[in-house]
Amino acid sequence: MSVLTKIRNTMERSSSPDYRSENDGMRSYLKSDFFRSMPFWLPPTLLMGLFVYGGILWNFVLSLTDFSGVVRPEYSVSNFDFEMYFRMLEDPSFWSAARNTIVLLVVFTLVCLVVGLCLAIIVDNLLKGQGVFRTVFLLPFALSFVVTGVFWQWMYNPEMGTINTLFDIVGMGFLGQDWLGDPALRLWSVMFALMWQFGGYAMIIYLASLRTIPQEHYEAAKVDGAGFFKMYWKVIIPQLSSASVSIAVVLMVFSLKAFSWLYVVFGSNPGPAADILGVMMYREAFAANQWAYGAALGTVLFVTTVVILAPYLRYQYKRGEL
Amino acid sequence: MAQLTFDDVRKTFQEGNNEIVAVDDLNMEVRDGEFLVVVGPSGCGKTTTLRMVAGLETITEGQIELDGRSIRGMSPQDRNIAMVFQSYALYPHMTVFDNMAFGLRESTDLSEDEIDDLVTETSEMLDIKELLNRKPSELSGGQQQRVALGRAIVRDPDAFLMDEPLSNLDAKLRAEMRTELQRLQEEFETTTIYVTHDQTEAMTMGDRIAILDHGELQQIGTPMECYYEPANEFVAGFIGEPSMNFLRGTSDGGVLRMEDFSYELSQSTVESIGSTTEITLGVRPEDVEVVPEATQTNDVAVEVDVVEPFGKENNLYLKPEGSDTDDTIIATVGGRKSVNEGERVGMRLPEEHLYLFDRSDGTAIRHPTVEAEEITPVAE
Amino acid sequence: MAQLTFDDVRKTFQEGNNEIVAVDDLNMEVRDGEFLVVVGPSGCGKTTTLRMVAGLETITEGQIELDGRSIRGMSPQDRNIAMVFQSYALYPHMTVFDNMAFGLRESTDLSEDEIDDLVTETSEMLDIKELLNRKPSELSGGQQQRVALGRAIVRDPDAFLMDEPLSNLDAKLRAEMRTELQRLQEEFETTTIYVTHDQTEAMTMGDRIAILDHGELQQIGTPMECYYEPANEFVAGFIGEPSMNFLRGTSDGGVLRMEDFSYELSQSTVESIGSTTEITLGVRPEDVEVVPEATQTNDVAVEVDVVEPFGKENNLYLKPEGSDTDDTIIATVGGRKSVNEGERVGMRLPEEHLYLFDRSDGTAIRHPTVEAEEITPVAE
Amino acid sequence: TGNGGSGDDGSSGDDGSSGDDGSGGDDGSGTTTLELQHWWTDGGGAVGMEALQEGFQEKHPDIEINDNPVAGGGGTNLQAVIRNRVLEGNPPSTWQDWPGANLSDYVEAGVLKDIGYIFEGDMEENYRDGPLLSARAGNEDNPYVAVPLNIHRVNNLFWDISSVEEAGVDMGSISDPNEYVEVLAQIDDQIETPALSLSMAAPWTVLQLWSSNLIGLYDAQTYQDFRAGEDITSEVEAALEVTADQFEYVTPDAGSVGSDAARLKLPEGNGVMLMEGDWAAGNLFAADGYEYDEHWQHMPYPGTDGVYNINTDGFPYPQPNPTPDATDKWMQWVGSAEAQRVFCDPKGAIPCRTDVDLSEFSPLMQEQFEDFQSDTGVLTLAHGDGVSPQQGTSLKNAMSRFMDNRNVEATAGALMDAMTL
Amino acid sequence: MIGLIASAQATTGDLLTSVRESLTRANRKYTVAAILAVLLGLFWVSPLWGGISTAFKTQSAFINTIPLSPPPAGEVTIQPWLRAWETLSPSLGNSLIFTLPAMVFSGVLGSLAAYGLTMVDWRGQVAVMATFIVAIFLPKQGILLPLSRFWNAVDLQGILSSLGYFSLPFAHQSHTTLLILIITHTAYGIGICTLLFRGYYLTIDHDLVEAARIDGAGVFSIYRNIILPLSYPMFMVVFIFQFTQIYNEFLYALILVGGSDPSAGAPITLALAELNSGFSQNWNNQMAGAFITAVPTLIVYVLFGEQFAKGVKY
Ligand SMILES: Nc1ncnc2c1ncn2[C@@H]1O[C@H](COP(=O)(O)OP(=O)(O)OP(=O)(O)O)[C@@H](O)[C@H]1O
Ligand SMILES: Nc1ncnc2c1ncn2[C@@H]1O[C@H](COP(=O)(O)OP(=O)(O)OP(=O)(O)O)[C@@H](O)[C@H]1O
Ligand SMILES: [Mg+2]
Ligand SMILES: [Mg+2]
Repeated sequence: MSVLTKIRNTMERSSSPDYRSENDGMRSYLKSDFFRSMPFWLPPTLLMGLFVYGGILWNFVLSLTDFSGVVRPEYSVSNFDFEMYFRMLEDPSFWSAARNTIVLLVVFTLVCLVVGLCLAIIVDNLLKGQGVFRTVFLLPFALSFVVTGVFWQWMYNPEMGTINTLFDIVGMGFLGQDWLGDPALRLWSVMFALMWQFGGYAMIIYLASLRTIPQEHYEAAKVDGAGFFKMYWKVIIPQLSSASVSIAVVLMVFSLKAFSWLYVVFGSNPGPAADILGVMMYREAFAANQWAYGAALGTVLFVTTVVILAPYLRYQYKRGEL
Repeated sequence: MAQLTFDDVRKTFQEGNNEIVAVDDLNMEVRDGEFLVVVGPSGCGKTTTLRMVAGLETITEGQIELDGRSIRGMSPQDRNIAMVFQSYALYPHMTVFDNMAFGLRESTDLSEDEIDDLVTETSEMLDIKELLNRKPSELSGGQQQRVALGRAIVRDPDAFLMDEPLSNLDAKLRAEMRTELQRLQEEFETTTIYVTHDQTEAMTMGDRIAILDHGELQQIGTPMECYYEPANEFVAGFIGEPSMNFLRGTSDGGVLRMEDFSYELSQSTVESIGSTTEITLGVRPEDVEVVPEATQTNDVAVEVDVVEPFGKENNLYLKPEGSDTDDTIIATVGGRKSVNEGERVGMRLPEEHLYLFDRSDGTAIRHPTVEAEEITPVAE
Repeated sequence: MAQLTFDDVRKTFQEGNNEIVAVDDLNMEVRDGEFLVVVGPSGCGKTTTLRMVAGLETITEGQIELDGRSIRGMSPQDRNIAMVFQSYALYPHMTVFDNMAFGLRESTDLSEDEIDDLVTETSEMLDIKELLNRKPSELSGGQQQRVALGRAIVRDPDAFLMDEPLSNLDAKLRAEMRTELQRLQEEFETTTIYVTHDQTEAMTMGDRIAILDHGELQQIGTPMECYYEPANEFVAGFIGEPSMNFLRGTSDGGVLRMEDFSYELSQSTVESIGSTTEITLGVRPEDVEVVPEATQTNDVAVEVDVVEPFGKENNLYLKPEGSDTDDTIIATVGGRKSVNEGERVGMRLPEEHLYLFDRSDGTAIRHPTVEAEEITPVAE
Repeated sequence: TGNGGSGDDGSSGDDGSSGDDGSGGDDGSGTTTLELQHWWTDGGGAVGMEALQEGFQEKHPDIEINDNPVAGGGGTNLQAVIRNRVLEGNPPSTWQDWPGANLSDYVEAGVLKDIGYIFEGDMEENYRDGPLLSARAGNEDNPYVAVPLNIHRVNNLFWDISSVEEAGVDMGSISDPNEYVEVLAQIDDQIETPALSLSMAAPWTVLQLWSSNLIGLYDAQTYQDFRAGEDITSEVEAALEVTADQFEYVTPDAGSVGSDAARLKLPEGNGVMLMEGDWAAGNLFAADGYEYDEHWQHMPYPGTDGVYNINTDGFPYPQPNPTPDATDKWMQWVGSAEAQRVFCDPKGAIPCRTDVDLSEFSPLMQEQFEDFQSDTGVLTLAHGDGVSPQQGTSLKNAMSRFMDNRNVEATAGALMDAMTL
Repeated sequence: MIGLIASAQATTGDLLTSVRESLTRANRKYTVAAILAVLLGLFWVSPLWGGISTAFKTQSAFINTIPLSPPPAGEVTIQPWLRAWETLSPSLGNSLIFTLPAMVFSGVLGSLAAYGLTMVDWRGQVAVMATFIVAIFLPKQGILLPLSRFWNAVDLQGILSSLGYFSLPFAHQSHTTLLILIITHTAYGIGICTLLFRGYYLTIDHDLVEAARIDGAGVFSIYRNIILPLSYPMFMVVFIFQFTQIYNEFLYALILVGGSDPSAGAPITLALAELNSGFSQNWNNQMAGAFITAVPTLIVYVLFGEQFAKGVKY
């Protein structure tokens, strides 16, 4: 009883909440979720918007001019045209770069998902050392493209490189290839290296997602008579779909960044077999002094990715996760 | 310290193009210091009602008044109401002390010393003083529950709202905490609304029970009223475990004709029925008598379909002889009453224990007429 | 269709340097077609036992035999045993149909048509035919439970294992599914091991109950045996709700001396005690009689501490007068018996209802002596 | 040494509108900081650059040098930085670049200063015509805007003597690229060592090979016609075909080795022939135990005797200039015989001036220098002297497609289209 | 005697059973997984290992040994490391100076934005969120020019000096550039940070926020007292992610710093390019340089990889 009295007494001394009228229009506006949340999201949105969308818009305007990179462009509507976009249509470099970009975006993402999934399943089934292997597979993710580019140039070196040397050692030297030199292999070699770098990322997300699948699902499948592979293929993997989607999105971001890797390994002209829009854009802008053309390429690249992204956004929205 | 009035309260949710009515024209009063238990089937609007009181949900129509002042449009932090969540919602990164102190720090201008005093004393009362420096994750379910209570109590709110606070505990702990909660509420006399769907909690804890269905209030009354004088068929069926047996019948003069048998009613009962013909007869399992053979009027020859032994009692599922439906009538008999499945016995429904409902709208037209037996002599 | 034998089965887990004994020397037989309910407090090894049968856990020592063949070392998919999980473990990405068909596809070589037939039939029986094309997330809890059952049934396994299959359902649904399960098991006569910690389920569903504690089998017998003839104090306390009242006493000639009162025993009882002096007296709440006043020998004057009304009955917490402990004795009386907290009444413990236990090891030394009352005349 | 120090600060006034932004602190403070950007961070270039800077500091101790290299990307990184800085009106004092047509965009934009006053007299007299043209950004009508520093010859052939002897080849007898291909075939036939060391990782090496083939098959005039954008389809195609023929003899890793690694194939014993600019001599000289004239030899690329395919390095003069005074002094220094002597020797190039003391230079460089005196100079396509950036990029694009698809017809079209840009 | 034999038989029977058991599918699975993990793990580290052993080899050992073999005795050299360290060390500080603040700012702003867009029920949030997600896919080559033009127009140097910054004892001219890098990286990092935080906040029990509201806390207090402390695991993830992304970034630094002069604020990635551009491609130096550059990120991963793994949520 004394506690009760004490609480009551203490509380009485403290200021009791004052009841406000409810029909104060301004006040209820100030209380609206929109207004209350604004201080949190508005400043980041403005900062991001200025740099990202400001930049993209500017880039788009540039693509309408014929700015070469040395003489300041003239921003007047009368000068604007879509010439650069038409030029793109006739440029074989554009088409090969565009094709490679899409291939990279799609194939690399898929390959990486599969590899990440396999790694995750393997690590998940380890009795010991899960942490160690998780770190090992994730390590390359920490490295810069500048670094991994150098590593892989080295791995792929047809004479001294690790890969061909390994083939030699196991007596399968005939499998050795000029991995980066052969146009037929070049893009695949690039993707393989990127897979090495980002497989670990896919793995770690898959692992997290595997952990959310109740143990009972594995056991139910076992009791139902499914073997190891059937269990994964039919019961577990289908449940990873939402993780796959989100990993795919991040991987696509990385595949866009593959610019740096290609640039380190091949310089600004990787050849039609491995050229991508990002590299081409850079080459046109800085090596060829064709800024407006580069800008047009940039716009196309951005729009393309947004188009590819749209289904994801819709999917997330429908799942209520957007 | 506060009286809550619900005045034609209505709450709808917009779901796509559909309007979902969660609470419909709710009128009730929670008296100062009362412990009101709200029960009802899942989705009947219990949680929504609580959330409107707390200010977590806007009120679509009507008013909720706290001590006569409308709290509509007031933000939760201005209402001085405490809520205990089903999930406890303890702040996982704060110690028990900080969990309890948080509300005081946020909504009062007490000094840190005063807060310290209050929290310590409250924790003593709840027997969680040694836990003050632990994190919620280091507590057992029952301890977490206590902390959640403590967090509410320490603020001395005008009203407590509790949404199935015990449902995450196991049976033993639940029984313990039930007693604890009752004790505390009696001590504090703070107006409390308590949502549950546990029969035991509903019957034993509340001063009164409010039964909701489809967002509508069906009855509000003491546990005994709800049990023995249910307002309608829904309440009668909802309160009590096993559920009341319901038999559809037609009143035909002094006789109630059921599908499988007839029942002759006494004059007083016939009067209470009046002109209603479509009747539902209700009888609680513990009131069904099982006799060796159907000998008296109104006795029914039945076959024991299933026996559910509980030790202290058995539930018998009785099937009137010649019945061609699967419907059975449940009778609860003593645990040592030996009866086997398939046996033929007599079933007796004592008229003084019968409930009758108007089938058209479910309202009760007759309650049992037996009086309570006193254990001790009336004059003490 | 199968008989399961546990032969000195032992299961230990290695946790760091500790060896946790989950199941200890378990010997029991589950008869062909029997419904065995396994109960026991949390952590007593129920789940582990089931999982060893299913092949999800290796057996540390001993043998489990299915129809005389040891299944030790056999992989789960070779055992033809179906398991129903507490969480149902329905595959969320498959339709109900595929969930049910999965086991058939994996472990039999039935054609798709045959599978289709089987699934459809089973689903009809379980009343979930309309749900076959839905995903589990679109089902209610009860429906999910049915699908989980269907998935097990459709494979026509040698044995069903069920680990608290109803614990995620609300009370009403649980009661419904309980009956359903019983009906199905009777129909199929498949050997079933059913784990629960719900008293009602334990008492009503099983042909026999096995009670485990700390990995050891305490008793295995019919529900009535376990209730009326518990092997030891643990079983006596575990089965029955509210729990049996236990009173510590010392046998002194013909008198049992408890803390607050003495109890004179009859000759036959004294004989059954023999030389044991440290005794625990047990009496079930429903056997405690409450009388207006303590008048007879062995009556105890008590005060009613708390009354818990449940409608059909009241639980009274009785405190012997002059007792200085907080211990109370629970008595269950009829719902219409009117009694108030604080009243003084008499408590009578009929000797024929008493249980006596040897306090040194908890074994029962005397069970109630009352016979079952027959409802129908013995000669039918 | 540079004696024409007449042009002083005042001349910066002629850049009109932009004037002196003064942020570099040219006047006023005691010391001036000259910001130099370049990509010579390794090899002979780095040594030469160091010597160049040391020489300058000796002469002008009051001027501090801010050495701010931008390495990587085969110079593209530096290009990117410079383009951007020039556009911002914030260029460094000067930077390393390929003079010639490579600078034409800058000239057009008016961001390079007319530095005729620096060339007047001494430099104009002693510089060869080729570099002087490059100093005018490849066009006689332009003013001088950059000071070329050194000259590389692009059309060279290096070979490993012992391999050649083993294969029984007489190098002196090769008079044009077709015969050269036959020789490659013979080597391929006779010995294990791959006949041709060629880096095909980036298109510029193949571009310079093709342009040498064009000269070798025809003459300097054909090359100039190509540069002028004339339609010489059959010649271009013929040169492409020869180039494609040569691809048959390249080392197995040609597609991925860098140009430097390709050069090292000779001392490593993994390649016999190398068509490269004379900077490659630097790598060969540097190889341990691999001596000129004993282990390896050099001659102008078959059929290109008498033609000097010029690639120069130099320093453009941006305006507005953060340090006009100091930049003037740097330009004068770079244009001096002394500077070119200290730089060109380690760099493995010949100077742009005729009056440089070459006694310490390698015999090979001395030979090159002699050739240069008599040869027809043509400006390179694979680097900067002969093409604008856009042209150069397009040529390389075309060539990189060619490496992948060997489509002679399409490539010829693309090459000639590039020169009309 | 017979009993003995019987029990011996029983024992061997038990033994056989247990051997058979250990070879059941369940156990085979672990063995296969372990073997695969080791093989793949070796492959995964082989580029790193090859790099590291190369960096310790003399030129002749480099030519004469296979890449994966460790340097033979007597042919070990630390020369490449010295050379690489000499080139890289002056820039390492710059990298850290802008990476750490940019990492913190982008993380905090992302967390704020995600909170604002998640915890409050406002319909427009989906649209705002979409702009954040789309922003993640910005091709950075495309905005290099606008970016440098922007920073040219904003005279940060002037602003700083008018604020008197350069009279502070620790001030340095390069700080302008570093500040530019901080702001730039922050701005471009907000998108991914917001996305990551939002995914996390959606999983936080909404009851907590409601409990806090009832306890009398306003939006700011809820963020400060409830959300922020709960975000700790996600901050670990975001920080690690951002640290590697920003630290490893090359293009913005190239354009905004415009040179590899450490005193002008050049980060380590620009210095590394210097090592890689050699006339004679010197693998030893390059590998050593690659490792030195990677050291901070590797340390971060090895130390905090566990938290990263725990915190990630898709
Ligand atoms: N945010 C919401 N949006 C749409 N419908 C809602 C929302 N919250 C509740 N509802 C609907 O309102 C009705 C009442 O829900 P409420 O949560 O109050 O039920 P309840 O009685 O608490 O049920 P339970 O016993 O399952 O907790 C339900 O039909 C529910 O679907
Ligand atoms: N994988 C395991 N590793 C270590 N100990 C375990 C493991 N599984 C179970 N145990 C231990 O074995 C004992 C028995 O556990 P089990 O799960 O069988 O109990 P249970 O009777 O099913 O309990 P509950 O009613 O809580 O489900 C417990 O002490 C438990 O901690
Ligand atoms: Mg609810
Ligand atoms: Mg269990």
